Order: sequence, then C-alpha cells, then structure tokens
Amino acid sequence: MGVIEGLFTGGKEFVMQVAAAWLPAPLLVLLSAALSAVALLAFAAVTFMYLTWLERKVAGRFQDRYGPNRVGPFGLLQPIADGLKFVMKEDIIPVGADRVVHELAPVLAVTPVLMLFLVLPFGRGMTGADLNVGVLFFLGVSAVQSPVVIAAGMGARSKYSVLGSMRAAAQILSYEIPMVLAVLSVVMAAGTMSTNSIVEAQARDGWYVLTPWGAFGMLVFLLAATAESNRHPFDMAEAESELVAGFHTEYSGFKFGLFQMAEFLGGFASCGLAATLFLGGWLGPAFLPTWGVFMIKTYALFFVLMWFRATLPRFRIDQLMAFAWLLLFPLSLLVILSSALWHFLALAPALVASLVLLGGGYWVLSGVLWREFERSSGPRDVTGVR
Amino acid sequence: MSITDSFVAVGVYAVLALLMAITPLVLARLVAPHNPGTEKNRAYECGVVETGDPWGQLRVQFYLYALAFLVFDVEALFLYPWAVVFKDAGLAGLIEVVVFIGLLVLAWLYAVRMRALTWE
Amino acid sequence: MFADLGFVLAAIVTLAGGVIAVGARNLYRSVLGLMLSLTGVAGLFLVQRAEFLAVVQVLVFVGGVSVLIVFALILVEREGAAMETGVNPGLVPVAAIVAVILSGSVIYAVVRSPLGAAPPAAVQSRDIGEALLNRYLVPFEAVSLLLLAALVGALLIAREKRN
Amino acid sequence: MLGVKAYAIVAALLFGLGVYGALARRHAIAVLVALELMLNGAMLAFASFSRLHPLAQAVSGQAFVIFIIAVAAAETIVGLALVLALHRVFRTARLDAFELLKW
Repeated sequence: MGVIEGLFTGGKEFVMQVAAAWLPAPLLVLLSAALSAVALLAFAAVTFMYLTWLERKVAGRFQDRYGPNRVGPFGLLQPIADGLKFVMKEDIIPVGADRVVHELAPVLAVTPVLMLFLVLPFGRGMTGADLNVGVLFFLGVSAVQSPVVIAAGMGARSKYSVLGSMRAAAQILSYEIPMVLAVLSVVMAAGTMSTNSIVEAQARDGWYVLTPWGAFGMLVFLLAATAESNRHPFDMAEAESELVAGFHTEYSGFKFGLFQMAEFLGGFASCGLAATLFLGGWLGPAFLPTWGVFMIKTYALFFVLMWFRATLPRFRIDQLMAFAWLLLFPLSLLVILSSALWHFLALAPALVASLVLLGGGYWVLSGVLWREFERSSGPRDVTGVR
Repeated sequence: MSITDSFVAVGVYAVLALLMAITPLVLARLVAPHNPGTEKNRAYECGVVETGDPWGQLRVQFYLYALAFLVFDVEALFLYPWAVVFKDAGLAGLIEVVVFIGLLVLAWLYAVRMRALTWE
Repeated sequence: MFADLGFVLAAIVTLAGGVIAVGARNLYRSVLGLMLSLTGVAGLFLVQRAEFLAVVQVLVFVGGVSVLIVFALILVEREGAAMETGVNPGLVPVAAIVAVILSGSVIYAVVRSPLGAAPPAAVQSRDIGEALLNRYLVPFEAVSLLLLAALVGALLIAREKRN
Repeated sequence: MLGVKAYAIVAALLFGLGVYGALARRHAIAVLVALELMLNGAMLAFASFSRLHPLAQAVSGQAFVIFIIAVAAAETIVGLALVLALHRVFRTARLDAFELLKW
C-alpha cells in the first residue's frame, strides 16, 4: 500500500535526496520543478496516445464494430503507428497563408493545454504546483484557446479555416462563462482556490456533487467543458458535413496531430478538474492509491464524453449559442445563489430552497430555450457569412 | 514545494511544454518529404479552384458574443475574491454581491431582449 | 536569483511584444504582438507573486480583449490585403517626441528616486476580496454599473439595424 | 530580487510604446491596440509600486489594477463598437479618412 501510494512522490524525493549531495541549493529548486514537469508532460503524452486508441475502441463498441485491431495486440500499437505517420507526412502550407502564424498556431494550441496539467491534484501531495489561485489558473489558461483557434484560422487563409475558427472562438468564449461561474460555486463552499485544498475541503464537507448545487454545477461544468474542448455534440468548429475540418483543415502531419492533442488533452484535463471539484478528487477507499482513485474518476468522466460522442447528434450553431446563453449561463448564476443559500440555511430549508430554485429555474429556462429552438426551427441560413 | 517558488514551477513547466510541442515539428521537418506544387498548395475548397478572398465577410454576431463574454468575464473576476471570503463576509457580503450580480442580470436580460445572444 | 531571471525573461517578452504590436504593418500581427506583450505582463505579475493579477490578466486580456479586437478587425477589414497599414508619416516625429518625453521623464524620475528593494507582494486573493466588500464597496458596485452601461451602449452602437 | 525600479522602468517603456502607437498609427484598431499597451503599463506600475507599502498586506495597488482591468474592458468594448459604427458610415476604419471636421 505505502509503496504504491508513494510511487511518484517517493521516487521524486529519492532523486532529490541523491541530487542534494551534488547540486547547490538554487539548482535543486529548478531540479524539483523540472522533475515534476517532465513527469506530468510524459504522462500527458502517453495519455494522449492511448486516449486516441481508447476513443476509437469505445466508439467502435458503440457502433458494433471492432475499432483499431491491426497494429499489435488489440491494436495497442496503433498510436505509435499514427505518430510515425504524422512525422512522415508532407507539411503543406497553402499559398498566401501567413507562414509564421501557420507554424506558430499548433504550438500555441497545445502549450496552454499542457499547462492545465500543472494544477491538477493527481494524488495526495501530487500537484505539479499547488498555486493558491489554482482553479482560476486552470480557467485562465484554458481561455487562451480562443485566440489560438483564431490564429489557426488566420494562418491558413482558407474559407473553411477562417469560418471554422471564428465559430470555434465564439463557441469557446460563450461556454467559458458558465464554466467559470460553475467553478465559483465550489470556491465559495471550499473557501479557497487551490485545487489541493478544495479536495481537502471535500474530506470535511463530503463530495460536492452530493449537494443540489453541486450536482447542477457539475452538469453545467461538464457540458461547458465539452463545448470548450470542441468535442461532440458541440463540435461545430469541425462539423465535417459543412466545414470539412474547421480551423485545422489546412494543417497536415504533426501540426494536425498537435491540434488533435490539444482537443483530447483539453477534454481530459477538464474531466480531471471536474473530478477534483465535484467528485472529491483523490479521496477514495483506502485500499487504492490516491492517484489511482483520481485516475478512475477522471477516466469515468471521460468515458461519459465518449458516450456523448457516440450517441448524440450534433447541434446547429445557432442552437449551440442559444444553449450557452439562454440555459447554461443563467443556470450557473442560480447554482451560485443556491450554493450561498446552502451555507446560510439549515439543511432541510436549504434542500427545499435549492431544489425549488434549481428545479424551477431549469424548468423555466429550458422552456425559454425550447421556444427559441422552435422559433428557429426549420432550414435557415446560419453560416455567419453575409 | 513551498508557495514562494510557484512562479519557478510555472516558468519551468511552460518552457518544457513549449519544447515538447516544438520537438515533433522539428523532427517532421527533418524526416518528412517536401515537394510543393502549385496545385497541391492551393487552399482547400472541395477540389475546385478557390474564388474570392477567404477573409471573412462575417457578421457582427461574432463581435456581440465576444462583447458579452468580456462583460461577464470581468464580472466573474470580481466574484472570485468574494467567493474566497464568502463565509466570513456573511449575509452583508452576500447582499452586496447579489446587487452586483443583479445589475449584470439586467445586462443579460437586455442583451437577450435585443436578440444579441441568439443567432439572427 | 530566479526572480531576477524571471523578470528579465518576462520583461523581454513584454517589450518585444509591445514593439511588434506598435510596429507591425499587418494588423493581425499587431494584435498577436499585443497578446505576447500581455502574456509578458502576466509573467511580470507572477514574478512579483501577484498570482491573482497574473491569472486575471490572462483570462481577461489574452482570452477576451484580444479576441474582441480580432473580431472587430475582421468585420472592419474585409480583405486580407487591407490588413496592411502603417503609421501616419506626418505624425511620426511628434509621436516619437511625445513618447520619449513621457516615458523618459518617468524613467528619469524613477532612476533618481530613492526607491529601494522591496519584498514581493504578500497580498492574497482573500485580502482583495475583503477590500472589495468593505473599503472599495462603492467602486465595486460602480464596476457593475459600468459594465451594464458598456454592454447596453456597445450593443446599441454595434448592432446592425434590421434592413 | 531586483527592486521596484526595474519594474517601473519596464512599465514606463511599455507606456511609451503605447503613446507612440496611439499617436502615429493610421488605423483605428491599431490605435486601440496601443491604448491597451498604455493601460498595461499603468497596471504594471500600480502592481509594482504597491510592494513598497510598509504594510505587507496593503491591497490598494492590486485593487486598483483590478479596477483598471474592468475599465479597460469597458473601454475596449465601447471603443471597438464605435469603430464598427464609424466603419458602417465611412466604409473604412483608417483615421486619416475621417476628415469631416476639417472644414
């Protein structure tokens, strides 16, 4: 138990102790940061490789087919083959494109997403950097996605890219707000923005998902996070039937691979944050190592996202925006209010009040949203081009 | 890791993440073939020769979403410091914040009434 | 030592981004320069341990303001070629002189001043929250009003009239 | 740790760049970009000077930065909306094209 639990923290400590004999103190600080960083980045790379495999396997199961099964046993070597193919493909920059921006955009897309892993608490004492503004750091860094997506479109100079990037940026912006506000309700209850302390606060209060506001907050957060990472059913940016591949139409080889990486890891990191904020992070039964608990919760949430992708039809862009601004945004405000009431009222009245507030709010708002959908139903021009 | 060197952790991590993103591109530059052609390097337009300037003839709608985002984003940034002290600030703090949010809900209602947040 | 190193790096990023933002002929590159510069400023906040400010800087300026500017840019300049725009040659000397006088005098004053070393900021977001609810209550509520006014005004101005 | 002086110098340089851009650039949006630089210079100066306060917990400097951010956001929103409105009338956003008042 102790050995498995301390596999990573103990390993790092061991290296640090060995290094302490050799290196001066300032370099030790750097070494400590670099060790955590390399571990997290290696984890991110492996996660990306096998998420692509898992996604295809799961989608295959949902659609009654096998998924990748040619390269290695169960297709387990498929990601490596994909990686080799990415590297070997010719890199094409379309004529008239801004070459500098074209080279820069994939790098800028993936770097912030990798930064997200820095504040996730993977286990007890396993946060890359336990910033005291942790969750806000996560939200701020993930907000960088929208200008980056625009850069991808501007660097390609193709109609599909420009249109896809504008849509993607507007979508990411719109869903950022409910996400930020849903996280706010947790910060109120925990009284801190550090991800690690939020997990510890849930050891005291119980998992936040078990409260009415927490349940609704998690719903809002997960939906917003799905849209934020451009995943199905919100993948307007690359609606294949109308936009080819959206903002990364003109990117081939590993540049495309990097955009793919940003999408998968962004979704994964959001699941990790959802597990941290609402599902008690690494709190779990004692016979499992804390990092194992965190991984189980995160993968369970990511499975839900894959489930969405395999079963739900895609939104239309106007419905997508209405969904964010007419339902999720006001609902997230109600979640905040209900989280405040939860603190000020006793259990029974708080329960009644939040259920009335959230249930009633959801009922009214979904009615409003439905009216908007009906009003705008039928074929209409939603291209966003004049 | 103590709190005082948090920026070291962030900085080191950012540099390494950047390196990790650049490495495969450099590798691809070394390995991948490179023989451009006029047809191949055209922007993709379903196989036909592209027409017109791809630069958007976009509608003002996109701007309105960004505008609404900025307003409510600033709102959220003012709420976060309050959320941290929420339990100590008590009912008085809550009322102050409810007034704050209430004004912005007015802004939201106005935007919805103006149909600025739905695709026209 | 790390603080100094971080300061130098962040300052280079900030100023380089600023030069690109002001100097680039292509308007979109100019916005990219602005984003670089804003990120650099966030780095400078972080090095001074004003973590909340650093994060908010990224969230609002890089994530929000720069996107807003790009959207406006695309609405205004409908052809890629028209993104190229330079400076007004007649105004360059005046602008340069004013800029040099303004920032030069500030730098002169700062260098001559007896400002000593200072510890990094020890302000937590908790302190900011308390200040917003007590000492800065009126500005806090005024911000809400300001944002309401800005949203209403901008919607009225920017919205296209139907037909 | 370098003193406040170094930070103040960077802030002044950033502000100077912004002043130059705001005065010399030809395009309304480029001028707004330069204005953002000026505001950021001011924010940086506020945050840096607040460290000089004898009270370590003194919050005024950082609170001011937050208010500047709010004002900057409002300024950008309205400023760009004005640019869009001007563009609708004059079909351009180049400042030297707006010469109605030169009579």
